[in-house]
Amino acid sequence: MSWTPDEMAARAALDIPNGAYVNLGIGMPERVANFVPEGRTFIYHSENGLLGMGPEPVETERDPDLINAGKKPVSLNPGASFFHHADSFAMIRGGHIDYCVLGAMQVAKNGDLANWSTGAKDAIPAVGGAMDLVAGAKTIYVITRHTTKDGTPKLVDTCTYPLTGLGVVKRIYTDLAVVAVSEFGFKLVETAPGIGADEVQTKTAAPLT
Amino acid sequence: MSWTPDEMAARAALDIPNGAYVNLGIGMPERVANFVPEGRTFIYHSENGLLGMGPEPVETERDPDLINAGKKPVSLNPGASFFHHADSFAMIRGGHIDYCVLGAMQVAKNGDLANWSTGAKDAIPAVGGAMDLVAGAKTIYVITRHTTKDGTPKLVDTCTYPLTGLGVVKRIYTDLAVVAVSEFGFKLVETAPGIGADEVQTKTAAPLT
Amino acid sequence: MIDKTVASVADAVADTEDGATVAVAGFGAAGSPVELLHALIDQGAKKLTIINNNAGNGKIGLASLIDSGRVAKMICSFPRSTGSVVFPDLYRAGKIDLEVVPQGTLAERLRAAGAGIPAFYTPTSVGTPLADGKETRDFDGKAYVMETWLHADIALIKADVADTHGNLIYNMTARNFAPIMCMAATTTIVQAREIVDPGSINPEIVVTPGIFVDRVIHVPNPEHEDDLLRAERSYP
Amino acid sequence: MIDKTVASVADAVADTEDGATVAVAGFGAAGSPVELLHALIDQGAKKLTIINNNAGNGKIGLASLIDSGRVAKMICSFPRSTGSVVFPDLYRAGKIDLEVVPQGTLAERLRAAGAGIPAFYTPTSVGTPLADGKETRDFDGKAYVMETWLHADIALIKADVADTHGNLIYNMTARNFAPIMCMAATTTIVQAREIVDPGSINPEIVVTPGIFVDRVIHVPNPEHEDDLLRAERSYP
Repeated sequence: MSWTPDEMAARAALDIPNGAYVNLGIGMPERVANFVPEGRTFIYHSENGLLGMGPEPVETERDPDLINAGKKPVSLNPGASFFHHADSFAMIRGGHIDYCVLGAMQVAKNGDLANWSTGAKDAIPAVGGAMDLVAGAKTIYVITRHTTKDGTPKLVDTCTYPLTGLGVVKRIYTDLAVVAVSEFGFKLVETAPGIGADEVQTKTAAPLT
Repeated sequence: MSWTPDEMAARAALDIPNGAYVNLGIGMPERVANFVPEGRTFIYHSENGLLGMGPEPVETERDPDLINAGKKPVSLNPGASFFHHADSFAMIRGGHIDYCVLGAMQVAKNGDLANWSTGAKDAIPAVGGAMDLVAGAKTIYVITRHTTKDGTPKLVDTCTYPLTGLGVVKRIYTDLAVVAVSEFGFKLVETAPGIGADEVQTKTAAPLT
Repeated sequence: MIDKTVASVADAVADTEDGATVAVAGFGAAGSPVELLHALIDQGAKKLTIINNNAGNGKIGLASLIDSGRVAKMICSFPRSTGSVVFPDLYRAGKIDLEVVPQGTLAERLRAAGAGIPAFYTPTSVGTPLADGKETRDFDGKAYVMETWLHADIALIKADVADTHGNLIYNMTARNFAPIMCMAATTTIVQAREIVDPGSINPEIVVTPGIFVDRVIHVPNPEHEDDLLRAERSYP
Repeated sequence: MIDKTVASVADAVADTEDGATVAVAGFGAAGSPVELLHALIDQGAKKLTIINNNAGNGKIGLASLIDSGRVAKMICSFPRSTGSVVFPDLYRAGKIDLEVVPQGTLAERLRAAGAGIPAFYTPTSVGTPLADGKETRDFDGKAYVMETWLHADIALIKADVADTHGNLIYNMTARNFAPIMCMAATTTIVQAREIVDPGSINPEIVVTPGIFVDRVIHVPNPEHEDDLLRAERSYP
């Protein structure tokens, strides 16, 4: 039985230590905050200028000036701070963010990541902070379904989409497995209950060791 | 009759408009703050991280954590702000300081300034913020005696001391005269009462027009 | 006596010239200087280059300025967003130029302009299409891309409280790009919810020192772009 | 639960290694982390490289560390000062290295290290002896010098108030180099006059966010270098 998005997020959270400064990408990565293991505290960074970000507040406590990088209303945890964009990306580029969890279109066996553009001719190019995060955060994790909806592998030999960063991804948490990126390529760390290594390999477009 | 240091400072202050952001070097330039013309307000920047610096307070109101770039106790004017050193020098390097008034060892006819080192072999090199100020402030004025104590001209054809900056000085306020630096060299703007242009030229090691 | 206050948003933007580069603060709706943007629409300057993280939402504020055909070029990191229709249509029709810059590089280029740094090296975008044509260089065995400063002629800023010297504080994440845009612009124009006398803001908590601010306008009840979007308002 | 507090200044600097690069906050006496410096003297690490705007005053704090013969190199902008005797004597005797850096370049190099910028261009020092041997380059027809980032292994910082997450505020001009040294160091060690719970410092007025801080030590009545100098004290 493959993992649900919540289970994928929970599995990723297990690999983040107490006290880590964490930046969560928009979408599935945001769920990681719901599964912080007992006894650990993560401090969340939002690239629009907030450290110590808390969960989405109830409707009545929302403030349109207190939002995250996904432009959704958030709250403040004790110990929060505000700062401007250059300082926020100094935190990122300067290697002060311990973990960044992102979505992906493709991850290559050497850790190359493509997650900002399909390269389609009529697409409006839009990168946001993705390239800064992968270039700067100490450890990059990816949460993604193992394949696209039509079954095309997202873990590939070489990315065909435009890259976000070179050799940046350390681990990939999918609905089928946890895959590490090593100097020898993809390494199968763990599979979802009832999922065999063979099935994972079949759905991965590069060798798994 | 030559100008006193106070008169030199007062003359320089006349050439600074209302509302200017001003950085005053240590020593004679500091006196400019005592001669702000009626109806004008200058805002003083101190490179150690203070804008809106006020005068030296009375003994009982001194705080060792409230000092200027010369490490002397100062006070705060209304509208003051504190910031760190990188922001302070962003103000300087980024061209946000309107006027900087400095002392000089030598000024050349092309505006080159030497004011940080005699180049003596046993001297401990020490530059502080002088090179940043002359490279960054919009307008650089110099206040200095026209000659050294032994009569050697300080306004020269070419600086012999190590340079602080190239072509940076706009005007020089000495005990004898106000001298502008133009594309054609030194230009005599004004002389002290009873001082003739001939005397100023005699004591200047480059042509005055 | 120093007083940077200006009577109205119209007066504040009156001298905006055709072809000007305008840095517009805000990240999405937070910090968007709606009243100044609407004044700029009324003012009429054309062929503008706009620097903003996004490209406007709905049909108000920046999106409305773009919709009016007065923007020749956008410099931003993320011109797509759910409520953004104006920019995509013009872009696909070839009627507006776009320079996409990674968000942190955009921030650092503005800060560099404000700090007198003409160029710097960053690891961001190395090996990606956004580094095409840019100089790369190794430091300590790792590759970096050279990026250059990004100046603006004008910055339009929304602050929470200003004093008459232009010292500013902001409201929460509405701070975002404002402090570095104040630094990067030749003329920084600020709309503030409250204007106080110098000395009323604790010098320890000033976020933008007045040296980076040229004009301050009192807009006591600023419209929030978020509310306007929800109400599906448009301008003019 | 996150708690960066450490029991004592001795514990805080206990793992300092020989040959470490130590950024010491302070401009003259303001912001000098006297107790941490004295703990480092007691700790005994040798062959240190020290980054500080100056080179110590009298025979306490940084000057005392230098006097103990444990500093191999100073990186600073202004090693001369009226009360400074220790450094000049060692320097003239050829027993200590000196790298003189313009003050703004020193600040920017620290900030660059903290911000992941390996190099940048500055107009400061062009045409002077301090640009000798450095790469120069023209941008828009003007010459600039390339300068590189300056990392520290350890930063010793004096704050006014810290929370247990390491969020800091400072006292007036004692702020000076501290925020950028916090950013530039691998391990940032802070002595704070007061330590409070997270949430006690308004998020709008935090100067150094806790992400830049590793260890916080409570030093409730810090000695001010200015007072020690006036009293002609020495250490140890």
